[in-house]
Amino acid sequence: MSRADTELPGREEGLQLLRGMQRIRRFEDRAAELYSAMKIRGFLHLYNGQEAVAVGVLQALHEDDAVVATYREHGHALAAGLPMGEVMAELYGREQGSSGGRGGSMHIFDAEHRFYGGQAIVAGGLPLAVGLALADQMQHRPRVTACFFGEGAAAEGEFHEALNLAALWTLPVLFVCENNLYAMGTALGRSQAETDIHARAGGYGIESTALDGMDVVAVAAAARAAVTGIREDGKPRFLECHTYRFRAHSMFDAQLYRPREEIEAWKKRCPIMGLRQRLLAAELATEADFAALEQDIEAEVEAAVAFAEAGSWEPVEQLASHVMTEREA
Amino acid sequence: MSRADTELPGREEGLQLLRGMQRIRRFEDRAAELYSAMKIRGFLHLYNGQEAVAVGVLQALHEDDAVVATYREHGHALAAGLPMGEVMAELYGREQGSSGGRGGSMHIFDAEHRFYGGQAIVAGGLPLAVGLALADQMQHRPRVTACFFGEGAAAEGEFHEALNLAALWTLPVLFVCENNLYAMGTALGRSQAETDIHARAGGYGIESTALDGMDVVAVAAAARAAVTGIREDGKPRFLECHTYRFRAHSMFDAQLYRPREEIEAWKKRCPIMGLRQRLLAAELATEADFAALEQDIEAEVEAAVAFAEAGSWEPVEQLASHVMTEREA
Amino acid sequence: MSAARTTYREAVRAAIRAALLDDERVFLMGEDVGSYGGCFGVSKGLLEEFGPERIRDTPLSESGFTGAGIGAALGGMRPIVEIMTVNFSLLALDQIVNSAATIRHMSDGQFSVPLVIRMATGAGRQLAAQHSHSLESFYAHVPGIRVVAPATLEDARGMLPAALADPDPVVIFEHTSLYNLEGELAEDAGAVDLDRAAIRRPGRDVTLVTHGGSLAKTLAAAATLAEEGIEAEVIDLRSLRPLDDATIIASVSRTRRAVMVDEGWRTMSLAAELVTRIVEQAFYELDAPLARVCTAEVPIPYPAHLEQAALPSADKIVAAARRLTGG
Amino acid sequence: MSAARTTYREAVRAAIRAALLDDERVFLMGEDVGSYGGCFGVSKGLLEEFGPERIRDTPLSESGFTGAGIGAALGGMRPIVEIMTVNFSLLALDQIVNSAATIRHMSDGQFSVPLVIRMATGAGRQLAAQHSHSLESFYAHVPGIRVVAPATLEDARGMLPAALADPDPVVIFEHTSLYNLEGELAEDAGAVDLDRAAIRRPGRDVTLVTHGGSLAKTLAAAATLAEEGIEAEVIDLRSLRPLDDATIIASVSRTRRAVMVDEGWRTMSLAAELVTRIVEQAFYELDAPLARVCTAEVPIPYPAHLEQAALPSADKIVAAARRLTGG
Ligand SMILES: Cc1ncc(C[n+]2csc(CCOP(=O)(O)OP(=O)(O)O)c2C)c(N)n1
Ligand SMILES: Cc1ncc(C[n+]2csc(CCOP(=O)(O)OP(=O)(O)O)c2C)c(N)n1
Ligand SMILES: [Mg+2]
Ligand SMILES: [Mg+2]
Repeated sequence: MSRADTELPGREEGLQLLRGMQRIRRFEDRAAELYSAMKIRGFLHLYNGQEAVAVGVLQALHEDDAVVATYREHGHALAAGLPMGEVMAELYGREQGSSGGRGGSMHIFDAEHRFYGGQAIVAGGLPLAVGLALADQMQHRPRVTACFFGEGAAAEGEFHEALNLAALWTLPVLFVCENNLYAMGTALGRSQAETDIHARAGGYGIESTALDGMDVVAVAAAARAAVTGIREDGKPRFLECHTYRFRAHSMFDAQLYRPREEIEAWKKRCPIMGLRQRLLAAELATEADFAALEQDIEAEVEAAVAFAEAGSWEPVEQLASHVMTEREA
Repeated sequence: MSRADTELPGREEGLQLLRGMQRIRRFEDRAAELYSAMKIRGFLHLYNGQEAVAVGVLQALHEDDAVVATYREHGHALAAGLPMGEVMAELYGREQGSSGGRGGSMHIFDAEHRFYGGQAIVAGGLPLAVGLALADQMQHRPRVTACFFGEGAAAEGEFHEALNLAALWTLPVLFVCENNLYAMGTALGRSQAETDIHARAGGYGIESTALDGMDVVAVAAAARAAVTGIREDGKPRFLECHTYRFRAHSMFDAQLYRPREEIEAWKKRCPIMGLRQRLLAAELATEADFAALEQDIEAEVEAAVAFAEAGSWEPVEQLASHVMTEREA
Repeated sequence: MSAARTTYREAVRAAIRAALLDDERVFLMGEDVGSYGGCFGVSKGLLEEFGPERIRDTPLSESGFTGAGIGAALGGMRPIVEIMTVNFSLLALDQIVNSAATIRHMSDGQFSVPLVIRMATGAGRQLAAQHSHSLESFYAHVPGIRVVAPATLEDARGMLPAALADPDPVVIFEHTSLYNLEGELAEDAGAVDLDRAAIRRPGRDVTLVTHGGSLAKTLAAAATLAEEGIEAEVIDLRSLRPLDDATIIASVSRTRRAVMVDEGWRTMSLAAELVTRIVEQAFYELDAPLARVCTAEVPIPYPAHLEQAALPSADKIVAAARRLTGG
Repeated sequence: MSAARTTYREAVRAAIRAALLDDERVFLMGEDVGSYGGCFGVSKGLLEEFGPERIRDTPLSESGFTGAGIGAALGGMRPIVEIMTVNFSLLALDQIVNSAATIRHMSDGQFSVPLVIRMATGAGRQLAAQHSHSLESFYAHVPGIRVVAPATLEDARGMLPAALADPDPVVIFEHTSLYNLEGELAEDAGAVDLDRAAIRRPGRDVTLVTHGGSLAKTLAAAATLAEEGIEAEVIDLRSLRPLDDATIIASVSRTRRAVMVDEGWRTMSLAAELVTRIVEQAFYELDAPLARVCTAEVPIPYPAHLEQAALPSADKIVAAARRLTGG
């Protein structure tokens, strides 16, 4: 699907999508700096380049729908509506973080937003999503569970088991494969016999679509159609979003596994730049709009950093709390 | 494919195929009696009804090809050429058994025949077969590894992982799915979203064929074609054989999960009766031939039982031997 | 209250049935729990009574459906996941260790996983190397889950409702040798506590600590020892995680000697943990070294004589207790 | 012979490289061992030198490629399977426990599985609950496999060739904290024995038993104790299965006190097995209870202060040793 095929939304929605992506981009640029400043530790997997997927998909969900994501989930968390300050505080490991600081970058959880992680075992989240959808089905709740994962995950046995269960039991799961062409340093062609992943989904009888994951408008449209379909017939849907991460797998990696030109070529397809250009061309927005939006976001990000900085450390005495539910004596 | 489509082989080969199936049938009928007589213990999974698959496929292999089978592997062991006495002794648990009596019915191994079990974890044998084929490929040996499993196994993650690896690395594996419609008591339609299992294989880019697994001539032809293909291009092949087990999953089960009429209908398609009728109709063999063959087999089976009966028990002192390779002091 | 003759199998079934009747969030899912009636016949008849939604046959995909159980628990259901046997549970171990056991802690208590996993365990039926494991120690090693092992009819009936009432994941191990156990069970039998070990036989000379399928062997050993004048106290752990240190330590402090009986392989066994806790907490009370009777460190062989040689037995327990008591 | 400055990472790489040069049946396979150079940089450069057949990147499918390694070993190759970390190895555990560990025994010695599995283990890098396990005890529980843990440059270089020469499956645990360890290594360093524990520091007052990533902490603790006049003997187990009882028992029989240091969770830990063996074999030599310093029984939290509070440390070892020595 080429970009021209997707119909540009109106000004408001266009700016809304732009804001969603820009928030993630700016948040993560700042997170990368803070990592270098050693404010953030552990693994930090950036979403840079893939923002259109989280933003496009999650705008299609309702408030009581659920999300299961991976270790590369800052974008999903922000797009799902988690407060930015709490997400940043989580990256810092502060008590005020989304998971009380215990999970860090890879394990963002938020009950209020039905955000079920932050699952860092590749493909491990797919069965959870199936189960969440099963619970909705059995409790007759017309909800959708969106489950994000990379193309690398599609080689794992759990991918197969989860897709089979979702199709067999007619469960309302929206599977979203973010095909960024690499699993760490392993190129798709060296990990999958069939590189057309959405065709795999078809093999389970799941309706699936492949689309340009750099085009937020296309993603939004496809996600809306998929979610509408799920709400109508309760059946799972599968989206394969072709995308690319502009940065390393985790904070540092020499990226010897891919040519610099490839990265540069994909950067030209930046989802944020792309949408800006289209909004300008369609005269739906001006540079001044963008500047205002950026200023807003800048302020939000700095407030998030300040919130994280001001956060507290969980007392060591609480180390063992929440291992099991505290019971009355 | 209807039976009429498969060209009947000549008298000699026809009788050979019949003998192969009849040996298995008679061996297992006897094993069932011996189970009731408590000579055989543990689990005993009979192959009754599926004989055409093992016999048809294994006649296509060469001596140095390898076989990986499941817990329902008496048929494969016999068709692969393991001495019947040793197989029976294994069921008894005698030292003279194929695996020295240690494995019993579910774990028949034979190095001479490159028979790698008797793997009793469902789908667990598929990755082993992939590895055996990888070893052949890396050592430039033009061999094939045949891997048998049930349709139930196709839901396991390892099925997916193994098929992907075999296709991705172009490995000489012949995957043989014995689709007998049930995994214990679970009917295919309640375990697989896509019940056309050979189509799954296609999803990995593996050439696959579905065929009548009750027709040994059809199986033999398909296996020969597949094995020839593998030897030519080194690529894996996949056969889905539609078949049926006439008896319970293991020795006893009430079989409440399937209607008696279904069993009876399938029994009418008995691969042994079917071949006999065709050989008679084509005047390639006579009732007298069959009687002679049965007498032969009867003698072979009784000799196998006598061999097993005469076998010895491994001394308890050897319990820990072969846990690890014995090393020189 | 009156009691009725029943079996362990029926007691487990009664527990599942009562839970299904009590709470519509409860459902049973696993391989062949439905039309087959459960591979050990535990769920026979439940499909007819509760239908395929709540007695849910799954495809062969241990990781997938265990993970789905975790997800369903997160989504407000109270799933009972049946993994046929511990042997196949290795395929689901990632989901149990990395998801079920961690989500509550790493989400800072926002989510909990009220999931019950039942599985059969143990050897003794000549099922050979891949079907005879006792891997309770793997599960009991992992913080974030509870592990219990009903060894009696009361516990077969009562541990399941207690586990379902627990907000955290609970793994229940049912030893295959127990399903045919017969006895009396009170008609109003219901939930039992999950926390305390039980003294199944009081004694003063030596403590025998065991659980699950080894309880009967241990009681048999105690009876033999009694004939020789050695009065053994038999503790049934009941809960394998957490362990009830208090009951164990109190007993050993009285008897000053103890033998651990555990069908797991010897090295890194549950038995080793028990020995260690006694040493840590009651070293100066001990009159003799502690002993353990475990399974020989071999894959379990098929022939009966070799299998029995590998497993704990009343004789081996008696011999170990005699050695400690100087008999 | 001369020695050269090197790192643990380079020593492992040198070992792999030498094995590839020595024996054409050897190949390395795992996720990102090729173009990425290994997730810890261990195999950097090897793809270029040996090509993609022998430095084989695999899809994300731990069970599949570990099983393929078992099959390749059965087929006459000498595979080195790299599972990125022990955390993901749970997905392959079925293949290791049910296939690799059983095939020799259940085939009555007809087949053996000369497979080497390397995996990184351990916490300490703020990777949180799903990426910080130390599950050595799971593997060391299983008959039919050998388990080793190189803690020094010599062992990083020497255990791999020894493991490849071994006809049975060997699992090698490399603690992530060790990869950057620097030191001198003899230029002709090669295979080492896999059987014996090593005394890394002699002492007479207390024995500290440890392995892998905890060795440095334990040696640091010993140095602190020495300042207080307590001379600790430090044993590096090296082999976790089988355990070298002789070395441990001889040491404890001299020092009469022992502390086990082990990054696994406390309950059902390797440490418990060590305590138990000492009690079984040297009870009457002991002057004090035995102690263990393990990881707190929690999923590992992300923040450094909480993570460090959960893990063994030199301070905790010192405190445990002091308690035993009445300090
Ligand atoms: C089961 C498992 N194996 C390996 C890893 C290590 N690992 C983390 S991310 C990753 C690559 C995943 O690639 P993909 O699914 O394409 O997602 P992406 O990182 O591209 O978003 C790997 C191998 C893991 N976390 N879990
Ligand atoms: C991983 C695993 N799960 C469950 C079982 C128990 N089990 C043994 S055979 C079987 C059914 C397998 O069905 P299928 O693959 O169709 O083979 P069939 O028995 O029909 O030949 C089951 C569930 C097992 N052995 N391994
Ligand atoms: Mg990717
Ligand atoms: Mg079947």
